[in-house]
Amino acid sequence: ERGTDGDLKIIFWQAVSTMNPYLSGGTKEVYAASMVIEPLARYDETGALVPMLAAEIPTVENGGVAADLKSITWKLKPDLKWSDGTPVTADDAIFTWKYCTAPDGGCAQAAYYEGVSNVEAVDASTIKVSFAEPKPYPYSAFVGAQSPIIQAAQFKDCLGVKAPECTSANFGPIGTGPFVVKEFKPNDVVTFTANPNYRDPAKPAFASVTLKGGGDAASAARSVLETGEFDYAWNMQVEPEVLAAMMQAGKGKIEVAFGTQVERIDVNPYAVDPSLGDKRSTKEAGPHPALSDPAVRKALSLAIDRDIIDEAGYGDNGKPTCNILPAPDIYVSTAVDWCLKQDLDTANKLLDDAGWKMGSDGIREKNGVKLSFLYQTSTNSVRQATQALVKDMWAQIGVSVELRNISANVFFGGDPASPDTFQKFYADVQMYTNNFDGTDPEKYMAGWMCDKIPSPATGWQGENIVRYCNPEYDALVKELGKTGKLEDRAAIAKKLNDMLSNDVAQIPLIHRGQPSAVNATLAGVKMNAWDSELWNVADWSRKK
Amino acid sequence: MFTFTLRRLLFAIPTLLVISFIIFALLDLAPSDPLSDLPLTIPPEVREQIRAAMGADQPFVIRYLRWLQQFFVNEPLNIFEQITGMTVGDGNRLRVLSWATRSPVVDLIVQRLPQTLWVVGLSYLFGVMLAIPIGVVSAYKQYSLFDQIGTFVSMVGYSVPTFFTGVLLIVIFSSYLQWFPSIYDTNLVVNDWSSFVAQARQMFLPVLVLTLYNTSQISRFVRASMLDNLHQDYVRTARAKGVKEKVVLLVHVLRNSLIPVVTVIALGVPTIFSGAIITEQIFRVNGLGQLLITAIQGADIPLVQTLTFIFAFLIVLFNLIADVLYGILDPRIRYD
Amino acid sequence: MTDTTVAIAPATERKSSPLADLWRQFRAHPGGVAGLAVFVFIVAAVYLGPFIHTIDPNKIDIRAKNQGPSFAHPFGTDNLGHDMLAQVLAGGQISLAVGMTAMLLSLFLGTLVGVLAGYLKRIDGPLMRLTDLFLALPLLPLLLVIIMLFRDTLRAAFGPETGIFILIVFVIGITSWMHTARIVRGDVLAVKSQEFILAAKSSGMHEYRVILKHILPNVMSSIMVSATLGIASAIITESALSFLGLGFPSDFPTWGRLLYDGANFLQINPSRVLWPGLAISLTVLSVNYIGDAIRDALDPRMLKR
Amino acid sequence: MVNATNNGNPQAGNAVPVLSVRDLTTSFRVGDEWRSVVRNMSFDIAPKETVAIVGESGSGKSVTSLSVMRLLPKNSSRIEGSIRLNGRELLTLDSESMRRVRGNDISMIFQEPMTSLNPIFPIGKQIAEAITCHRDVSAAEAKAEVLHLLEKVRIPNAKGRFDDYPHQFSGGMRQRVMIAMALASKPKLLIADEPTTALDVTIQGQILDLIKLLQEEEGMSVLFITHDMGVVAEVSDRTIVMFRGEAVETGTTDDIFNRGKHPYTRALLSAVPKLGSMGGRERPMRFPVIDISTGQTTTPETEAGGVDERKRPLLEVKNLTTRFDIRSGLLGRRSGAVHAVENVSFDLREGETLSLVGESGCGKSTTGRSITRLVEPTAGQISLDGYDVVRLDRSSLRKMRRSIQMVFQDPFASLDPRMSVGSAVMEPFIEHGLGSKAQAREKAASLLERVGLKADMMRRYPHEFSGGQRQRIAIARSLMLDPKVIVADEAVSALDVSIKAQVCNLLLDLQQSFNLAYLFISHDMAVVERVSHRVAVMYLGEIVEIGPRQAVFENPQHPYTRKLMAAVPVPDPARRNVKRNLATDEIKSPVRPVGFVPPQRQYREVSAGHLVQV
Ligand SMILES: Nc1ncnc2c1ncn2[C@@H]1O[C@H](COP(=O)(O)OP(=O)(O)OP(=O)(O)O)[C@@H](O)[C@H]1O
Ligand SMILES: Nc1ncnc2c1ncn2[C@@H]1O[C@H](COP(=O)(O)OP(=O)(O)OP(=O)(O)O)[C@@H](O)[C@H]1O
Ligand SMILES: [Mg+2]
Ligand SMILES: [Mg+2]
Repeated sequence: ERGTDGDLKIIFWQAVSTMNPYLSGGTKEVYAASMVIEPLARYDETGALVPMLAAEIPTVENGGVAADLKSITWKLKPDLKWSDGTPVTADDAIFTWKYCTAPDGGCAQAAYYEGVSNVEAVDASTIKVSFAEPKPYPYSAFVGAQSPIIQAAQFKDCLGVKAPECTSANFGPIGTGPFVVKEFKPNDVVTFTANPNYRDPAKPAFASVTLKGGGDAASAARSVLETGEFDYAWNMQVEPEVLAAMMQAGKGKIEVAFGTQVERIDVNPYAVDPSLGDKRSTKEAGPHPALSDPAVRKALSLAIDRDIIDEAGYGDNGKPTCNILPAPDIYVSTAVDWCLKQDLDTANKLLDDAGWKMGSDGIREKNGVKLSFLYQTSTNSVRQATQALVKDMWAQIGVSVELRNISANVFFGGDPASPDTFQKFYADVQMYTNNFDGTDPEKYMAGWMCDKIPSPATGWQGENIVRYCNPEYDALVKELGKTGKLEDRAAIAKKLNDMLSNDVAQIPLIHRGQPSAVNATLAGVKMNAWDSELWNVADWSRKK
Repeated sequence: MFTFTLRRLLFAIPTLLVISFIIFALLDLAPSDPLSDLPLTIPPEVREQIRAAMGADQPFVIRYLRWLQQFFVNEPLNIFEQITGMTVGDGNRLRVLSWATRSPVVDLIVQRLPQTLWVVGLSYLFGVMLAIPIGVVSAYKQYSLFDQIGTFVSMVGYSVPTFFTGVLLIVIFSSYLQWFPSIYDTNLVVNDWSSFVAQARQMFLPVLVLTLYNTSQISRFVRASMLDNLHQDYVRTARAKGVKEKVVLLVHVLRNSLIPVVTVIALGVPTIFSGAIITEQIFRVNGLGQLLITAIQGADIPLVQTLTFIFAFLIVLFNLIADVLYGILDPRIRYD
Repeated sequence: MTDTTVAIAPATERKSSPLADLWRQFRAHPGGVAGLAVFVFIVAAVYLGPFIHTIDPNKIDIRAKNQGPSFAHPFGTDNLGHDMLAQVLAGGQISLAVGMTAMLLSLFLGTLVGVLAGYLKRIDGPLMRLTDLFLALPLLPLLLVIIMLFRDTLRAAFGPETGIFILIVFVIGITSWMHTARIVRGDVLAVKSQEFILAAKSSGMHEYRVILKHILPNVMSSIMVSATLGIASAIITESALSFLGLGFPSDFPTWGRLLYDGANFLQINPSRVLWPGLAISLTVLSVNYIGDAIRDALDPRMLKR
Repeated sequence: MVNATNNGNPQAGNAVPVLSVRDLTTSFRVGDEWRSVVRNMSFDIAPKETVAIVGESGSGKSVTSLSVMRLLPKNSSRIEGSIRLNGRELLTLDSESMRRVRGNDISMIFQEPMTSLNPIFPIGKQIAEAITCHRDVSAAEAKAEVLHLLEKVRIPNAKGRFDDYPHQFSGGMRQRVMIAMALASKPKLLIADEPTTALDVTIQGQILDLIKLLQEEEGMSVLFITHDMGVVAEVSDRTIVMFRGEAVETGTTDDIFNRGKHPYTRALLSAVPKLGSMGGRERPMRFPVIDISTGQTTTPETEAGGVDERKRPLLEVKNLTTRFDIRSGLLGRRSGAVHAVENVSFDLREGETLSLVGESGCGKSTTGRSITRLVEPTAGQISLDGYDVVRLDRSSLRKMRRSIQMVFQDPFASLDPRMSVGSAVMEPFIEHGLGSKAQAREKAASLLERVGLKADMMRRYPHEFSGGQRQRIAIARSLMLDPKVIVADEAVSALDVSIKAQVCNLLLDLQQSFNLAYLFISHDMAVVERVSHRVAVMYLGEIVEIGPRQAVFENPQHPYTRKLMAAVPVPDPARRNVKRNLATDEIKSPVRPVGFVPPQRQYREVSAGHLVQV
């Protein structure tokens, strides 16, 4: 029954800075907002679409998606009410679209509305989304936690440049979700109370939610697992043995959801010698003297013992992988598992055959070029441990490594003036994680196309950080864009994945899960990697 | 004295402007980026749009001038309006907005002030209150056991980093003994005895860590200053008058000794407002220190700029206050 | 008032040099002697220890991870199987070197600014306002800017470790000189008005020579105290930088980093925080005691005795 | 050792002594051993009697008085013997009873009026405290009493100054405040530990008068500690001479002065310059030197050298004016100036000593410093050994300074405490690049020997020397550059009498051997009379009288000169009860507003070279 289970205490060690996911694309903000505002449909824990505000998922079969794939029509559930009691209408959806696509609004989720040419109200509860081009996968706008519907009445004066000035709306959006914002302290704590107008009268079980932020992952884990002060802690990137030790207290445990996150090492195909100045790490710099050799790349991948890395840094929160595209299941390839097992002999042989001779200092070289690399990543204790392990493994095949770690807000910051961004890639190899939203990999796989290579000309923007360029691959991606049938799409995606792994464009290491700490007294938690982890917070309750 | 103060205040204005400019330039040069914690899934074009919406793509000078106007004109007017209820102009002014939260920076600061004052301020207060008696006794009984122990403890107090003591205390008192919470609840409103107890409990550990540090430092000053004064001629005079030993110590010597100490204490006050970054982080007090560090990490330039500027202002102000206090407390000093 | 009788008797035979004097006074301070002993022990252990305990600090033995103290690993191992003793020793070399050099730099800057401000009335105001500016500067963005601007140049010139070493020392140095400057300025103001300065000037000395030969030695005791406090705070600042993830490459252990990395393992393996924590605290503590003793030894009131 | 009780006390008759000290031995703990600094002192003080203790610095005078008050540090000192106040033993009293004795039965005034008052309390409050801590009186009553006391010690406008702070008073007034404080509870015994040493002659005269007067009014006994024989002669009924911790002679003041038996007493007295003792002489005179152990004169007084009047003056000063701006207001505009030196002209020849005398703050030091350009003169011409001093650039200024050197008042403060004496002496020579280090060392060694020190002392530090030795070192240093002129700014003021005599002799010797010219700055008229060829009297920055010493001292013309001479205590007990009737006015301030035009001064020539301002 609604409101009988008292206060739910959640801790996000990265604090929530706003409740409007359109103004901040940060995961923590999206998750927090998902308790309040909802999309038409979202993904469940298996990655399947489930209707939220929509009555059902439109498909070509049920006529919801036009046969030419150029529009999709959603029908709202009957009698939907905002938390302030006013009805939810198609106009709210239209407004949401306008809000996010208004010029100068800086909408963080604009990508979800890409290709949408129009949103119109067929009637008060029917929304038609039209696309400029046929969309084989039309579930983007208003789908998933990143693209929820906001109330037109509340945000009507907040279009475009005005968006950031609507502080009270941004901090306390009126929604349809199980909770409403009671008080918002940016970057500190958010308190919610149960939504009196929530569509399911029995839910939520909790009367209120306290969402605390700040600190670090380990102490957040401690507050759930050891002291029991909190019920749920998100994103427990902590060494597995530390978590195991905390769980001894018996107050809670770690739950993991596996999405599409892959920790990978990028191998730079271009020369990065600092003497090249601005040209380094671009096509103009020429090929990398060592890393452009496929044998070297392959040897590097083979020399890594992913099991050890997994054990040391991830435990149950990760699995060794050789795939860049590790999920959902239908996309998972098994063709590249040659790298799963460390094979130092083969790796050494590859290098020997390719003419890389072991030097007296234990470092291989050929024509005066040494296998000596700069290996950069962001500052994070698990990554540094991985770096140390990889360094040790590569040393066994005569590769020496200089480690560097860069503050995450610089590394991922993309400041064109900084030499340390991962886009610039002024290093031989670098390590980070990437993934994609939702379950459809098309956009993600397009990130390895030749024209997405960052360069000074594009202000170092572009998803193809590894600078992979293969016309065959580009052609295959284009084909994917034209394929509608799921099985065919999966086959192409696997092929793309295999190309990347076999060419060692990147070295996939670990398929990372999302670990969260859950108090033993909390029931109903279903970890979900495809949507907000709090997607079903309405169903959570206190164990009796 | 008055003209001295006024002159220093006038001189402070260009100083502060220069400081604000330098801080702004520094922040602008820094390679960290406000969008760095967004997921990589957000495509580059969208990032560009977000940047444009924040105004982060504007030239440096424009942003600086705009900040100046927002901070020195719009914000004070806004405060004025809130206090008096009047509207000046159309009341539609752009305030200094934080990039990360999109909310007015001043509101954020006001929100963070209470816990900072409670925890950092209180521990400073405790530090001062403990340090004075400790310093006095240590000096009066120089080389006694009390003095030796006091010296040792205070040296330990500021040689052990707070991130070490903090974590240690949490493990002992929160995890094993479960006496105190490890997480500070900023929403707690003290309105009755039990909430007061809760507040006291949650403040205990962070205040303990910081008080130890503050006491250590200030008591050293008090001791040194007392020792200087204990051997002055006027102390002998007072004794020769037949003044009671307690009065000699607590009125004659202490008053004189406190003059330099008070200025040292005044110079330390701005650090209260910069917060105790690491301690706040460990205990999740989420005060100004935590605000600053998250802002720096998130490259939230307007927020960092405003906070550091306020901090600089406090430094300059308390420097002045220290000088003026010196002049007030010590009648020998005349600034004119 | 002069004291004729004081010195006539004992001063006849003893040959004294400033250093011998200092040492004689220093020895009278038991805390200082103990501090010096501990400090010398730490320095010796850190620099000579690796010749006895020869395990490579970066050697990974994942099978032997998270071990408690044993004969092979007296301080146990960390979660990657690094030998903690070797790491603490190697970390000490860096931490001590950072502490010393950063202290020297900050001392140099602080003394320079303090002496100039105290000695030259004209630039006193501007220099003190500069001090205010530096007090207000946020350390982290500054560090990022400096790393961005100079890392590659320094790396090219000195190699990666020395390069980052110089950067860190530089950053700590230029952000920690302000207190020294304030104190030195006050002392210079006091010394400047004494007659022997006038005497030196009237004998036709260059001003800069007056500063070097008369002012500086007389403000030495507060400089020395700043110095000892400076080593301590530099070691702590370096560890705070490690705490914030800036600083040395991860395969370069420093005490601060070891402590930070170990903090999460406090309950699994307390020795991971115990040893680096103890090393930092003992160093800082011993240096503080040495500083106290030096100040007493340099105190002219003590000299008179 | 002479026992005090054996000597009759002409004034007190058989009355019970107020204070009776027997076999007082005071020791300090130095390291692990006890070192006695006062041994077997015994003396009595009868009611209304004034007893003086004299002796050189460090002879234990202060320790004796502090022992009586039991004000020595508790754990590092030990007092043995017996001290009785009106028959009550003080040494066995518990500390609370002793506290009640202090300030109530016995009061004390200290040497340093500058530091002996608590700087942050108003003086009224500090005096009142002396009353309230012994008697239960209301604040208003205490205040009334304080005002009465202030009037008694002749503080003008006592009411208005009740709430003033010590720094707002001049040294003399502060000392009067101290006296008021000491008198607050009408003590039976007043101990005055060198109450006038730090003061100017004229002020000293006032204070001495005041103490005498109050003693008569209140009927106190006084224990007066000093090293100034002139003061002793003036105030005391009986005198105790201390030497190295022991009382070597006790007797009536008249006996001590005229029939002193102990060699030390004789040595002490011989070293005391007597104003007017130079009558009829033209040239300076050395002091006689008496061997302390035997009491025999080893070196009789001899005349020093004269001056060759025909030579061109080494130093010519014309219309020298030095002012210090006073700035105030928001923009720091000039609001006035200290006219420290105003229109001063004089010259100085080889081998000549010109003394500058005058009370504190009249601009003597500033004149000396302006000549060496240590402060920038505002106007005037200075020519020194061919240099036009006012117009020199930096490097020639340095060269010029080789010709003129300074010796300062405080021998301790004028030597860098952290530099060995050898380096300090060698420094100027090396700085000017006059030769190698070895040469410098050689020269320094010979100079140190010349000033009566041993060359092997070069390694030592200033604190290891006595005051007189330090001043010799400072003199040796000033000679390193073979200067032609030496500015001796109060160079002997801080020294003990006998040492002062030695240093003066040294200066005269050096003058003769090197043909040095001295600008001798001093406020001590008696010493000035002894050492100078010519004298200039300064008042408020101006020279009011200048001329040959004989002329100025024997025929003072300007009223200020006369006042100055009258204030000097004469070490002759016969003149003990002569009152000076000095006005209690304060020294005038040389601060003038902006645009002040100093009046044009005219000088009248009294005799050859003797000019007086009209
Ligand atoms: N607290 C103390 N501890 C150790 N020795 C001391 C102490 N006070 C004084 N003395 C020593 O006692 C001796 C006598 O000192 P005292 O102050 O009585 O001399 P004085 O005759 O008053 O000299 P002055 O004329 O310089 O004041 C000196 O050698 C001095 O160094
Ligand atoms: N640097 C300065 N700035 C301002 N005023 C000064 C300065 N030096 C001296 N005076 C003032 O000039 C006047 C003359 O001072 P000076 O030191 O020459 O006197 P003096 O005759 O040497 O006195 P004393 O006998 O006390 O040494 C005094 O009023 C003094 O306060
Ligand atoms: Mg004395
Ligand atoms: Mg003078």
